[in-house]
Amino acid sequence: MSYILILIGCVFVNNVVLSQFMGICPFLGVSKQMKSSVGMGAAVIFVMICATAITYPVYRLLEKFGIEYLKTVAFILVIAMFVQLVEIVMKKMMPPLYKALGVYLPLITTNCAVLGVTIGNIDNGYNFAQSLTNALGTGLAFTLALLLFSGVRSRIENCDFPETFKGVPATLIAASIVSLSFMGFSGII
Amino acid sequence: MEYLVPIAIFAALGILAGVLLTAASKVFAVKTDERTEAVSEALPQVNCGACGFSGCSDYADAIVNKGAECNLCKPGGESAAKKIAAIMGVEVTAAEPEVAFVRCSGDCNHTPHKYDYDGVQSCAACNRFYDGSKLCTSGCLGYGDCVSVCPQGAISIVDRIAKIDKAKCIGCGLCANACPNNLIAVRKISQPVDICCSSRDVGRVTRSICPSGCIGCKLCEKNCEAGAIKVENNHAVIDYEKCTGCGKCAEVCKVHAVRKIM
Amino acid sequence: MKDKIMPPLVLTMICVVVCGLLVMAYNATYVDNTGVLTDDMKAGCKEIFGEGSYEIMLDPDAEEKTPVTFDAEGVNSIITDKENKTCLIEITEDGYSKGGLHLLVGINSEGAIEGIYFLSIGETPGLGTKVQNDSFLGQFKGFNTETDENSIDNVTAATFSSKGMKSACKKAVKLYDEHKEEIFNG
Amino acid sequence: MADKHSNWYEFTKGLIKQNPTLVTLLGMCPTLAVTTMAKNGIGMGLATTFVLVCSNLVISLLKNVIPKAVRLPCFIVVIAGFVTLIEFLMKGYIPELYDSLGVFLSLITVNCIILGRAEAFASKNKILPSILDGLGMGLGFTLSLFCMGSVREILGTGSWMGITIPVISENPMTVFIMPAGGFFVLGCLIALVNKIAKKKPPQEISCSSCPNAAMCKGQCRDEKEACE
Repeated sequence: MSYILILIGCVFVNNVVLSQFMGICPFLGVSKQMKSSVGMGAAVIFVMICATAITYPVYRLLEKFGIEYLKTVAFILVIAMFVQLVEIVMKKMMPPLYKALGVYLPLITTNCAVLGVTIGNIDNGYNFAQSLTNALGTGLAFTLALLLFSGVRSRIENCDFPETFKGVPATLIAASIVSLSFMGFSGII
Repeated sequence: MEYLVPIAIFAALGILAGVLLTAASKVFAVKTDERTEAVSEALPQVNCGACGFSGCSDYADAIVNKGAECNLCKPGGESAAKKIAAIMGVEVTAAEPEVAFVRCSGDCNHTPHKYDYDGVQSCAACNRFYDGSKLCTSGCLGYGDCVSVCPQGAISIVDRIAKIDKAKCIGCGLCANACPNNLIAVRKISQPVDICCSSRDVGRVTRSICPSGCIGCKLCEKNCEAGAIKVENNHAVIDYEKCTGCGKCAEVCKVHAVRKIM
Repeated sequence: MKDKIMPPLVLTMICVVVCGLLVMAYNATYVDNTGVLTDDMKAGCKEIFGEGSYEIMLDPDAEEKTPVTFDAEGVNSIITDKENKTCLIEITEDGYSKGGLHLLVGINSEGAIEGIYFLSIGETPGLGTKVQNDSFLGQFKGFNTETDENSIDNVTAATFSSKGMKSACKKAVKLYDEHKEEIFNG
Repeated sequence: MADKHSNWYEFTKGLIKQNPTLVTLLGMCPTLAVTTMAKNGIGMGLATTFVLVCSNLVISLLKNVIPKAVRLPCFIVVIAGFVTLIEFLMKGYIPELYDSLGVFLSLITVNCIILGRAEAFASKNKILPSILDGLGMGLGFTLSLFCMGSVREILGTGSWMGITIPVISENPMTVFIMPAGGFFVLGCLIALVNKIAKKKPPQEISCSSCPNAAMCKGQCRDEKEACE
């Protein structure tokens, strides 16, 4: 499949947050402000691409010895190691960048979308270039949903909700409407 | 034995991860002075910015490296100041704890409303609309901008006016800069008297709007021996250095704008 | 020095122990059923064609049991019943989710579909799983190479799953048509 | 965190008071994705409970052995080990549940509840409280998944655990099976819990239940949002 098709497929058709339901925990937690959403989005894209780059050879190694069933443990170990490594290096090399993005890095290890992408690459049988595009697409989709949502959310804070619906319930209902609109894209691929 | 191969692979992965992480944490160790760590442990991590630095870690860094004062942390108060002084080995004058106070008493049975406000539920928004929904343009609007900002949840809206619970308030001052009419003043706990009004209108106008507003009649100024209280542009102002805490002004004030707080 | 050695050692020890346990568990639970007529498949054959002596077509020259698939895409194995000339094709097809439809397509002697049995379904429960109701499966009876697939109307709100089902049946019928002789006297 | 709570409190707090999905808002991904049917909800809930209890047990056993530098990888490898174990068991013995859960079974490893409880609780307390806490949290999670699953199944397909409900099954609202329905039902459920608990809605999620509190040390608080 051409790469553009994968990209469009990831961002619009099955958006990782709105229709595949991955990465909702950070999505609800961080999308309160535009600034933190941009930070989180950039960090997620970076980690997703590098995680795919690392897990691809690891999977080939597992496949050669016929133990694919251990892929979950291997993947998550590699991802956790990578995220912690990036955090240490960033703390030393780029303190200002660490101040802005650093706090979101540990959140990414527990982000379902990252592991979801790596396993998705394996299930769809993508080759190396295709899985990188898939990772980029999913990262963009996550950031798009996050930005879209921080806008919606800052509006929600101000308008008058019944007491029990304030805060997260209102956000979830807004999310359901946005995901309804995203379903409109489902036919194009 | 087909156990061997997976175990070998995973052992290699484990060693790789372990070595990389420990090496990285050694090589890229940021030389944080362990005192900064200890000081930031002592701080209450409220990140309110009352000390003038952006958050507790910044303040801890300033104390250790730039020699900032140890008692600037209002929420931490005495305990934090003592602990930091112990860590830094510096003698510290204990800063007196400060508490926020709303200088307005125009609740809904005092001040009538100009219009029914049904827009965005925030004082800042309401204030932009003909200077607030209350007749008194510099009074408390009661839509809780300060409530949503307060990290300790010390403020509550009681019949459309903000009330601050002195026990919970840590004096961080976040509510003071959230209030569009700047009604909230962070003042030392020991000050006995305060003015529960901030309107600068002329006496005749204030009397028509709010029964407990300060009309600038200078009664308090005449009766205060220490001369601590003065009326400047129709509004009583207290100079706390001179104030002896006798409370004469509170008794004399006919409209109860000046009140005993203790 | 101690805190230089301990972390990698502990991490490796945990990885090794976890991996050892998992390999043991895997060998205990994994049963290799390639080229074996599992009783789930037998139940399927009986449901479509009733009693009969079914066996899986195995590649004669390969040493351990690799089922004959004429390397048609998605086909796992072919089961034949020599007496009454019927054949069932085990096929995996993607519906809405990857490899969601795992079916047994029963083809009678005239080359038309007699019935379909679901070995497993990974479609969205409640939506995709509705392709299993008889109202939809009934339309496939008598489906052969000539029938135009648009004559079968999809299940509402499960377009992907219905399309997957149709393409699976088309593949099965086409495969049967091309390799009919080899299947029965091979 | 090792204050002297009775064991019974450890167990019950996970059920309602600190229900992982509806109160502390953790583990949202499986809650939305898998609850198209009540049966799947229970399946996923029990699988998560099994992993949660075992990983809490092992982590509270190893808590003094694991050095600080490699704490997160060790926790995650232990959790991933148990998840793969439950994957084998399910694939072997309950294959159709294994198929319908799909990729989300292996995504339990990154489920925020498990790492959250491991980091916030198991690594600081003794074994018995950790197990009870894991059990409580797991059952609370299963409870909320079951409610979500039944609401979505009844409204979405007009059947419940196999029993078809006469009126709704003629014209079911299939939107509830779709992702949009998931968000909506979860939002209403959380609002309902707020109503029942009659407390302020969970604006501020305390650091105690956040899986990364130890590392972030409250830094993310300076932007005044939940440290999720």
